[in-house]
Amino acid sequence: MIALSDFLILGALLFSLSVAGIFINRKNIIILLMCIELMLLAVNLNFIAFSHYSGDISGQIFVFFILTVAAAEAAIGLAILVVLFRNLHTINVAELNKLKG
Amino acid sequence: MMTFQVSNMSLALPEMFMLAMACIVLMVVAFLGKKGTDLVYRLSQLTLIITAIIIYRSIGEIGGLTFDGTYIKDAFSDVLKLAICLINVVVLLYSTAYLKARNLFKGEYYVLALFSTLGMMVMVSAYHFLTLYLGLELMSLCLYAMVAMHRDSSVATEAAMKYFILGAIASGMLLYGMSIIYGVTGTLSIASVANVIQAGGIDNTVLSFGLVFLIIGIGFKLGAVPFHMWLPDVYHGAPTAVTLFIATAPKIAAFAMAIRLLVDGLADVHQYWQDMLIMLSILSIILGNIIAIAQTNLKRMLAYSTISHVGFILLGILSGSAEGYAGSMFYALTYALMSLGAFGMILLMSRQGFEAENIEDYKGLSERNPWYALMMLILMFSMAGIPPLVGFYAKLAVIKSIVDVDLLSVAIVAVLMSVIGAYYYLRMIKVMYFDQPTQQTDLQSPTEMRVVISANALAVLALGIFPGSLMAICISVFS
Amino acid sequence: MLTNFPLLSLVIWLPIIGGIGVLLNGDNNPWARPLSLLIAVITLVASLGLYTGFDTATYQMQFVEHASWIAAYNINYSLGIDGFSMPLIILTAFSTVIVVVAGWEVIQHRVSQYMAAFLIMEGLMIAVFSSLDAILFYVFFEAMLIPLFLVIGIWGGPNRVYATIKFFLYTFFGSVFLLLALLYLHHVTDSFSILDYQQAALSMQQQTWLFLAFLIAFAVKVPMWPVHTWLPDAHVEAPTGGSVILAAITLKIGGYGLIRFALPIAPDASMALDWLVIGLSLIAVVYIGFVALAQSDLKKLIAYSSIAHMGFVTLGLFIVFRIFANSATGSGAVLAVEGAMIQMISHGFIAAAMFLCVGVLYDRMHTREISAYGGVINTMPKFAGFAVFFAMANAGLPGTSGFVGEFMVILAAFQANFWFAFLAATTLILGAAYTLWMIKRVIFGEVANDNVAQLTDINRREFLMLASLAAIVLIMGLWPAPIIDVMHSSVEHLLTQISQSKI
Amino acid sequence: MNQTLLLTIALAPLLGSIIAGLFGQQVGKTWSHRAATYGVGIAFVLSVWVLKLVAIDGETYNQQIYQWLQAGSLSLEVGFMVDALTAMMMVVVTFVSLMVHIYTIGYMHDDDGYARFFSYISLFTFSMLMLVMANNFMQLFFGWEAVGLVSYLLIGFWYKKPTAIYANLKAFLVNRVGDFGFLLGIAGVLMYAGSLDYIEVFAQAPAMSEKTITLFAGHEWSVMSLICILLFIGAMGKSAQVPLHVWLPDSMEGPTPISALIHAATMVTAGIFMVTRMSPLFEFSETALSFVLVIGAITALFMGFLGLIQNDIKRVIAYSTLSQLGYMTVALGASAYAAGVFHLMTHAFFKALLFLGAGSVIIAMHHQQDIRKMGGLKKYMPITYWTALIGSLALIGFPGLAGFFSKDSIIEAVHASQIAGSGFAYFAVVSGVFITALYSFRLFFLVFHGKERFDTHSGHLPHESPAVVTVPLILLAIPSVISGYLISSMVFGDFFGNAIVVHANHDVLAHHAESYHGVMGFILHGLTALPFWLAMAGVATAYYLYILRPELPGKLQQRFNWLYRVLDNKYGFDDFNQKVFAGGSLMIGRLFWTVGDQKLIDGALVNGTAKTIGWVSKVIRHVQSGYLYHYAFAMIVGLWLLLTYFVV
Repeated sequence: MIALSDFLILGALLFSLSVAGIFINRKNIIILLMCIELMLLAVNLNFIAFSHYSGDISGQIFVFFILTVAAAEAAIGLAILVVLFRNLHTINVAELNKLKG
Repeated sequence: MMTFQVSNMSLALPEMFMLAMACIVLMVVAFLGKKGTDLVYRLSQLTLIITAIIIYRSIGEIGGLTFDGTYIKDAFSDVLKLAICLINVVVLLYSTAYLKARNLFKGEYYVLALFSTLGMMVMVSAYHFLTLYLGLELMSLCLYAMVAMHRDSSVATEAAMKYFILGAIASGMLLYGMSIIYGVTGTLSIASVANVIQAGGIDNTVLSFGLVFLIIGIGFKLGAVPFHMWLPDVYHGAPTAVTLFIATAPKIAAFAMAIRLLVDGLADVHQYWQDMLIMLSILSIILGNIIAIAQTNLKRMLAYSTISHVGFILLGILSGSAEGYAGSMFYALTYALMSLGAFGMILLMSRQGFEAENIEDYKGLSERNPWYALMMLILMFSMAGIPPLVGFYAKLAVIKSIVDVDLLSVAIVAVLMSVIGAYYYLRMIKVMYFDQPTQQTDLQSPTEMRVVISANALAVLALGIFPGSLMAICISVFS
Repeated sequence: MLTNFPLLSLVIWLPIIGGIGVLLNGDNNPWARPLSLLIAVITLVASLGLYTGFDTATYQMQFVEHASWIAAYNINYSLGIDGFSMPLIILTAFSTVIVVVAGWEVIQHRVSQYMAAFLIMEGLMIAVFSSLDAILFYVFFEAMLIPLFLVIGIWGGPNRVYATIKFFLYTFFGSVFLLLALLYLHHVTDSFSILDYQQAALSMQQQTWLFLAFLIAFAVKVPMWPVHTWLPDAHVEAPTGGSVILAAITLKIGGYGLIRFALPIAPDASMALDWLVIGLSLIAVVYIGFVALAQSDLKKLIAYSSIAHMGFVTLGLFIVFRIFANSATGSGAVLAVEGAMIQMISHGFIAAAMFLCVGVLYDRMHTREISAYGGVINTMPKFAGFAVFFAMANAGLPGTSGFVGEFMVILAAFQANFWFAFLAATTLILGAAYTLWMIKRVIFGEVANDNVAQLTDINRREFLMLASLAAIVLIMGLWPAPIIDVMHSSVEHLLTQISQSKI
Repeated sequence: MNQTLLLTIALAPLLGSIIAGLFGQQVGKTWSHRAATYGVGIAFVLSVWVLKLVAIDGETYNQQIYQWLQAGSLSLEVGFMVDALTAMMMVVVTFVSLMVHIYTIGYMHDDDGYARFFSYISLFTFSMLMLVMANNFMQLFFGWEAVGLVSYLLIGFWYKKPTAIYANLKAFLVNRVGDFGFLLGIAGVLMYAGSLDYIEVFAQAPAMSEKTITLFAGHEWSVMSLICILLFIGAMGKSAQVPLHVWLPDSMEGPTPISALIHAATMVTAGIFMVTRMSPLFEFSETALSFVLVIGAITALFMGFLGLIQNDIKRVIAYSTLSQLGYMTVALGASAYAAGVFHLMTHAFFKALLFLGAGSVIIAMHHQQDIRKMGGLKKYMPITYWTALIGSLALIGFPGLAGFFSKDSIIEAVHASQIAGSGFAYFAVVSGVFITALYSFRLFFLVFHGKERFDTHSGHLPHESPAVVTVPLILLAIPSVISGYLISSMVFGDFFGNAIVVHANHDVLAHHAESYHGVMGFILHGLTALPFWLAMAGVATAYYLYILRPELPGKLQQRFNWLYRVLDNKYGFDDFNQKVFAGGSLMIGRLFWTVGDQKLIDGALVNGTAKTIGWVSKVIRHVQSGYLYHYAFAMIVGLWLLLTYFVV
């Protein structure tokens, strides 16, 4: 029998992983997008776990919405990415520093 | 035997109208394409105005929850929605000339603006984590797109990318927080969260753990230190018309979100989030004011000043008193009004191939156009919090609220920083009034914009002389 | 007179609205000058109504007006004057007339803006003196900075930007503490009425913090050493009118604030910390006296002498506790406070006159360097007469108003402590030294250079304004009683207020 | 005697001054001097009438005219008090002033500032009258400062002369040093007597004499001594007592009539008058009295020495004035107030006479003031010669002339006095007689006798001055001779009544009066006394040195060069003041300004803060590095902070 805490720990791990990915990665924006997806998935895991163990369905419904929104988010993210590449001819995070100070 | 029970749609009438109109406008854009833009512009304005009227007429009508308690209409939501709509009317009006001059005058801008506005309204009325999240995302996604709208500008796209990534992280964290609180309280409805907490018997550690993530989400949307990093770059990089849009109404929406989550939902653990907010607000006030001094770009300077103003808004919230919330609301509204004027002034001064976004560009403005210099003067002094301009009463209200809860040390830091902050507003005035003009070109903006921006600045003055009514409204909302 | 007539509101809003009117007239409008003069004069006449209608028998606020302003916070538009504020209001109205006349020909650049700034400032300053609501007071107190900031910055000298920003931030720095204090008092009394504040019972600790806040706020305005350094810069860079208003009114708001807030609201703290204020005041008299001696710039010299003279105001206000302690004669404390008040008013006239004199010279020679002058008397005998007269007044010669305040304060100071009087009295020597040495170098002697040789004596306008000031200074010196009589009851009341502990 | 009368006396000169001063151009020269002279004339006539009322009818007057201000229970008023002392002063002041007015008509005839000059001297007369007629300290101080002002204006009358405007600034500042003490004294009086009205204060005097004050921890001072010394410091300023005498010689930069009126006859004696007026207070403090005595003695002797080596005709007389003021002060110190005031009066006459005479000589010499370039003027200007002779004899105290009576009574008084320092004082005043005679007649012989050392090849020879100049000389010569005979009433009689209070234990005059048997007796006694022979010796020496052996002085100067230089540097007072006080305070001022204001407060505090904030801002703006992962990192840090601090 898997305890709620196991799910939560897994969720926490995924979440930390994604966060770590975001600021450790200095190369590629695509990876950032992935990390964001990962983060959302971690959240989803939490929701499902909670809703399952508390027997309340609304958490799982929330997850569906999150997935949908995540899709839209990814779409916009990639769109921006394309524009970015058109302008800078790179998707290297480290070169994304015109705006500063 | 199943019984259908239709929830009360009328309470969400403004949103519905807005949604319908947004779709129509979208169609127009889709079918008429470029040549329909003027129509789109008119339609959008019409939409916003009619929505505003609907909201206005619904004020005072009995409100309440609907859609299975996920959605609320109360005085708070009415006032803020009304403000959002009216502000966006002005925003669109200011932006148009600018967009035309840069051949950004496309339907997308208005469609996105409408949907984003819808998102804000949903946020304001959300009484459930889900609705809140949806409203937030609807608003944010539109904003990301708007920032990136100037496709050929590399800074704009860079800004968009930063905004998007960080925004996504923020909403991720917000969601994480929501999930935790859901786990603790077993409900997603703000009302029942409040009830559960009031009932007690829940694990406060985990609750405050989730609370931290909520705070981050709120802090990010408001732009509080250390979650402000996106703000200067986005304000700076985005086309000024978009900056104007981002800098005004969304702040009100974010404020609404903060109130919904912290006050409506988590009021009983006030002592937990108070300290967090104190940290955020103090950092914001200090950092915002100090870094703003070093700026030479007006948009960036205003971005940092925004950060410090956010700090003040948080002061009112963290006081935890109804008066404090009213103060913050007053602050948020008047701040939106002021930055509306300030960024509007940048749009007014900009023209074909020239962005009036460097402070030097305003040299000797009082010689070139004394009237608009005076308007800018009013706005700047108001932002600095000098009476008899509305900015002062905003600061007065929030500082009063924290003095009343005996947070004197916080108050002292706040006022001292506002002295430092006064410096860069004064420098702006110095540039306009005490320096000699370097360039000699008259304004090219359309008349209606000049009229409205004057009205805007004069409103700041008028509200400064008679702030009573607006303050009364804010107080009444929370009593 | 009809008591329900809102005379105070009239003298406040007439110049403000009039000023806006002048402003909207547009620049270089030929009517700007006469219109402004008209407004200023009407205001002055109206303000005299405050004197004639004033009841000297009571310490209660008079000409009271009350209207709700920000109901949500119970902030009211409540006005009223007593023996402290009334003379200062008339002083304000008078100085504004002088300023308008002084700027008549000199200001050729953005005339209506200039006049408007001063008219608006007049209204605001009068409002400061007559506000009975803390927030109302603060609003006007702060709002006043805006026109002054612009006046110095736009019509000022070469280094005007530094000076005006320094002035603004300095005073703003002080006043935020005032705001905190006022809000805290509201927290305690749940009212914004200054009179309620004065009734509030406060612990020693509360009083101490409040007192320090008030002290910072008003010490900057007075200005007291060591927060005085904005004044010389502001004076030097400001146009003549700006200097006149600065010296004549703005500084007085500091003293007035101490009388209205610090002393009655925190009497015990005032008593406990009077050594601080007395010390700073004596430093102001002696230290600044020496500093003034070393100045080579006319305006800087007069600015420093202003600081020294204002030292007598703060000294007079805060020796009363020691006098009570010694209580050699009951009249000592009254003497001190009234001396301080008289000193404020008289300094308003004398410093204004001195700055006008410098202005007269500056308009002709466009330099304020003492070394650039010499033997002015040869070419400007009339002017020299006035200059020497006002210099004597500045040096506190009996028969001029400058003497009265210093005399009273020194007499009182002796009753507090011999050494206070001793140090204060050094102004007899120092004041005479820097003023008359300046006169010697500027006015007397052979014609120093061709520029001086080409000077033309004062015209009718300048003669008029200097003569009117001279007359007032002389009358006040020979017969101060009428001015002092109006403040007796208020002073007595203040003394009873501060002599009973709040703890 | 009523208010109108006294007001007329005071205001008539003021009116004249205003007419001459403000409307000088309009009314023209003639009417300017007429207005002024009539004003003073009226004042003089009425003063004589007042004197008659006081002296013969024994009236006195003391009433307020108007209330200057009211502070609490304290009421400061402007009012007049007239008793014998006042009346005498009024007559002296108005008489000398009138003489000077008339004299001026001639002396200043072709000066640009003619009307201005008359306005000033009338204003002076007004101020002086306010001073002597005052019935309270406030008004006394008003007159005190007002005469100071006029003195300032008149010394700098020729405002183009650098020396003149230097001298008037110096005079004003040195007087201010005196007033500094004076004002503190007044403050003390108010504190301990609770009033500034003479009568009330004097009534309080016995009570005050009990009180003590602590100035330095552990040192109790007698309040009365403190107050009296403070008041006397004021007198030292006005009456040019060492070390505050330095302004008087320089004040000779002013026109000669001024030197006669202000810096010899009247203003400089204000201090003497004030102390006499305060005799009810001074009598209670022997400390103060001996302080007065010693200061006076020093002045009397050492200022006399300086007179010996001066070559400027006016400066010689100036130093003689200093020395004579010393005599008066000594008298005060010895509680012989009557004698002091008596000397004040006689001195006023003959010293004014001498100055006006000098002025007459200066006119004749075309404003040449160096006595080495004069000589033998006797035959050119007889009237001036004889009047000057009378003046000089009176000054050295030749029996029968005014100076004799006053000076002898002082010397006798000091001789009789018992208080500390009287021994030195006696030595000083006696040897002073010889010095006085020596410099007076050195001057006299050098100017009027011997061979003519002035250059005649400028054409016209010197000639007697016009009547407007000589008439005052004659009119002044008369009292210089006869006024001495008032001694029996003024010094040994009860002329002053209770205007002067002397305590029995040091009433030297009373003790002296026992041996007094009328004027003739006094003269005869004088002829046998030491001072007379010393005076004669002085005259003889002068005659020997400057008529018989004119080359000797030069030789002596060689021989006693060091002494000569000491005297020539006036004991170094001027250099000391110039370097230490003037230079020092300027240096302190610069120091405070540059270091205190500019470096510390402005530099470090104000601009320092601004700079620091600007610097911080420039530095921490780089936190906004522009790198996404830094931004994300910042959020993580925020998250971490919140988690660590706030998760309970």
